[in-house]
Amino acid sequence: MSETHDASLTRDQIAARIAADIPEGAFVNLGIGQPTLVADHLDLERGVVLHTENGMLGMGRAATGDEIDPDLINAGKIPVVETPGASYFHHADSFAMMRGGHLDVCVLGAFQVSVAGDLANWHTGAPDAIPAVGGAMDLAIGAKQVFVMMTLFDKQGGSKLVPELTYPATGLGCVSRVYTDHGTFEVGADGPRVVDLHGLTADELAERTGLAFA
Amino acid sequence: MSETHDASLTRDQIAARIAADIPEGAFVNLGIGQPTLVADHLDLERGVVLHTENGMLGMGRAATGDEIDPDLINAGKIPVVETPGASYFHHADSFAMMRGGHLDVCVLGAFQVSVAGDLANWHTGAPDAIPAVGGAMDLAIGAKQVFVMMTLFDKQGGSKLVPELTYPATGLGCVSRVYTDHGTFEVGADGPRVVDLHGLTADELAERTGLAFA
Amino acid sequence: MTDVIERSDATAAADEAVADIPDGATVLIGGFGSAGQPVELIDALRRHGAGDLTVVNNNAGNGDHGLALLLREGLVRKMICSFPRQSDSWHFDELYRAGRVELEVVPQGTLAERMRAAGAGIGGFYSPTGVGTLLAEGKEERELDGRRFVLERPLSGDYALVKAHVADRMGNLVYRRTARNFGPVMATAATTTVVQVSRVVPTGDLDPEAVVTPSIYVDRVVVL
Amino acid sequence: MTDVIERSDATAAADEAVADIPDGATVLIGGFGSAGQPVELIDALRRHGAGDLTVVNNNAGNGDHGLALLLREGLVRKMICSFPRQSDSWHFDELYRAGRVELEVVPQGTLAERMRAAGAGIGGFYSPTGVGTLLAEGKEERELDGRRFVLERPLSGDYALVKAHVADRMGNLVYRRTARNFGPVMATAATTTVVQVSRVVPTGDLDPEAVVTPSIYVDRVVVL
Repeated sequence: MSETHDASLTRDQIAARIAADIPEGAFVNLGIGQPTLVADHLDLERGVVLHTENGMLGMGRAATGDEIDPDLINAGKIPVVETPGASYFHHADSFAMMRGGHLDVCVLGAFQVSVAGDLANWHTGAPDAIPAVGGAMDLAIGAKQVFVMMTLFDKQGGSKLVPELTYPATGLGCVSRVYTDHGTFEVGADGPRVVDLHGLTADELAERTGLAFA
Repeated sequence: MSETHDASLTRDQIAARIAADIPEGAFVNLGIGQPTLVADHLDLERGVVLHTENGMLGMGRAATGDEIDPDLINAGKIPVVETPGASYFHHADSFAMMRGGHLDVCVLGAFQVSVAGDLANWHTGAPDAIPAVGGAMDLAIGAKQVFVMMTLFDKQGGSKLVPELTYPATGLGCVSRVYTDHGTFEVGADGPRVVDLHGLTADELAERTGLAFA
Repeated sequence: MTDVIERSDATAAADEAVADIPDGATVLIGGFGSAGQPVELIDALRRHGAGDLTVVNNNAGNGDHGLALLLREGLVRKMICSFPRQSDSWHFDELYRAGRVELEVVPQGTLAERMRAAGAGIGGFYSPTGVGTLLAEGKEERELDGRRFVLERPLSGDYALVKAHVADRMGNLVYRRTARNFGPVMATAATTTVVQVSRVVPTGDLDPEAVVTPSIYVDRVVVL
Repeated sequence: MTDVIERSDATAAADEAVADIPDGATVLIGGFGSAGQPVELIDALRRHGAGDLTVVNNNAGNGDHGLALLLREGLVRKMICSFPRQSDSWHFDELYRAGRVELEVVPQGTLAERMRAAGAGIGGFYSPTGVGTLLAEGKEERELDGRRFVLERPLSGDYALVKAHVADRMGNLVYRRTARNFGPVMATAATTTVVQVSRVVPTGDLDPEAVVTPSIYVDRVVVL
């Protein structure tokens, strides 16, 4: 069922891959950091509307030069612009929108995702780390679909797609798809399924992750 | 401690009596029906701000002639006008304001008030009555002070200030003062206390209500 | 994404806006008295004829129009409202006394907050309203920090019928004065929100600071 | 009623606005990063010198200004926030590692909703956020309609320090863009709400449909 491509994907290619799966007219939250790259590949003219947790629908691209307004920032505290049809609301209303399941898609980074769709992206579990969660737990459980964008392997070569989380959880059973440099995977109740592979054969995938894919 | 006056008060005099106890700058809800008469005796220039449960602060007097706008009504569904500094909000925000204890004073009518401050004003208990509560229970428990405006006696001459409610409760221990044609009474944990009497001596009061006043 | 339904025939537009409401649906209907009541959508729902409905509205119909006629036609199985009994609620009164309509009376603020909870993904909340009264019977009661509360549950709808003032083409809404009332809350609490407006303006014409209902909550806009 | 504090000396005005905040107070401070952060009021609070404070803010100070300096001065006993750790939160980090400040980490939406609950008279609410995580430890968990929730409790303040854009003389407020963030919620959740604005306009000059924080929630306005 899966396609295999020769080369692994760059970060930008993963972002484009995700953007291609976001339907016309969707309401989307891109969290902070890497997933915000997805915005560069979305045609906002096509009607995709970006939400930012700090109280805005209709967020546009990063602001430059005279456009920069310290009162208009995204969740990563980077100045952005407003698109036509935007609206502002306070934090309780913004998170009601998230928690209430009104966003169609949310894209998050991750330390680990389990085959059941559990997400770890807020805490490494290191005993001396200062815990900081922000809006990650609200986003994890709130959107209709949660996409994760990450590399498949960590710097030591270990798989970040795991049978069970070893890092502290952000949310349980909440991730639907994982987009990585080496492939796209569905996770959840039916176990992991390969959607596509890049620069890795199915056998290599099974060996390096230690997982059985459908 | 109490003053005694010769004549009982008219409905309009009770309204004026209540208005005199509402401090400058207070945020006030006058419910529906009789208590709305209090508005005629409030100097809105003095900074008293009226709240109406259907989503407005800064409600003014009843609208007349060309002022009538079907989109601008009070809780009794009567057209009203807007005062400078008014604001509109939706129902959840309006009742959050009430339930959250932000209103200084609320004035309600009553079938009965108990000496402990329990209020009955929504249901006669008649088995064939169609129950209808509206915002009464929210108002009863929400304001910093709940004033009741009523006649002291019902049409059969029975006291509406009672040792214990016999009608279904609207709220428990919520009333602080009861303003009637025959006098003003404090109720609550310390039992009933006479503030003033009108057209009734203390002895007559005790006899006709069957209550012991402080 | 929001569909904007525009037709020269307003009746046909209203009919199209409610055409997929099935029998047995829970329909949240905005309005406090006649302010904010989406009368034309209610009339369309009546013509459509879906029955066995659960209707949530502050009242239970007034006079001989709108919700009152929906009730008279026997399309409503259950009313959830705060204040059914009014001087002109004769159609509801008659059905209720004949045992032909169910009634759930909810304090007005609890009604609004239960829908807000549904829209906000809250599983339940503890309210001080109604404690110790008939309307708390059968509800879990709990003392928290020395005060008594009852547990209230979210109330969601399959459809919301809402009247706003102006929409833009994306579905952002502003309301007019006290006609705002339940509309913004109901829009968040329904799977499909249908809004009648006086006017649709180009996207970008509404002040982003003054939008009351963001487009994400609006599925259909119809100019009536 | 709202006091409007106007002085030719803005520093003196800010000082006056926070002069009665006592040691041990819980202070809700608006802002998300620097957007909406009432820096001048925070600086006044630091000069005022009240200590042993519990501070609620989304973050735990950035760089060498505002909340970061309040922390550095040792005036904060406890921070309640969603995201303390940032690239420039060095003052907090140092105090925290030295055990000189307590930390309660709350998911951002739960932080906002707990303050909303305090302002709305809600005794507690069941949230799906954080279920099965470290941040749900010690909280009551409950299944409702087949989904797991944790019980969250209201979070109120003795004072709120908020930055808005424009106030009228009665204390009605509008905000600017994403600087709105926590301000409107905190204003409802504090006993005394102190607001810094860029401008005060005559009562009646704000559009009643566009007021975000009604005057009932505002105790003091200071133009800074």
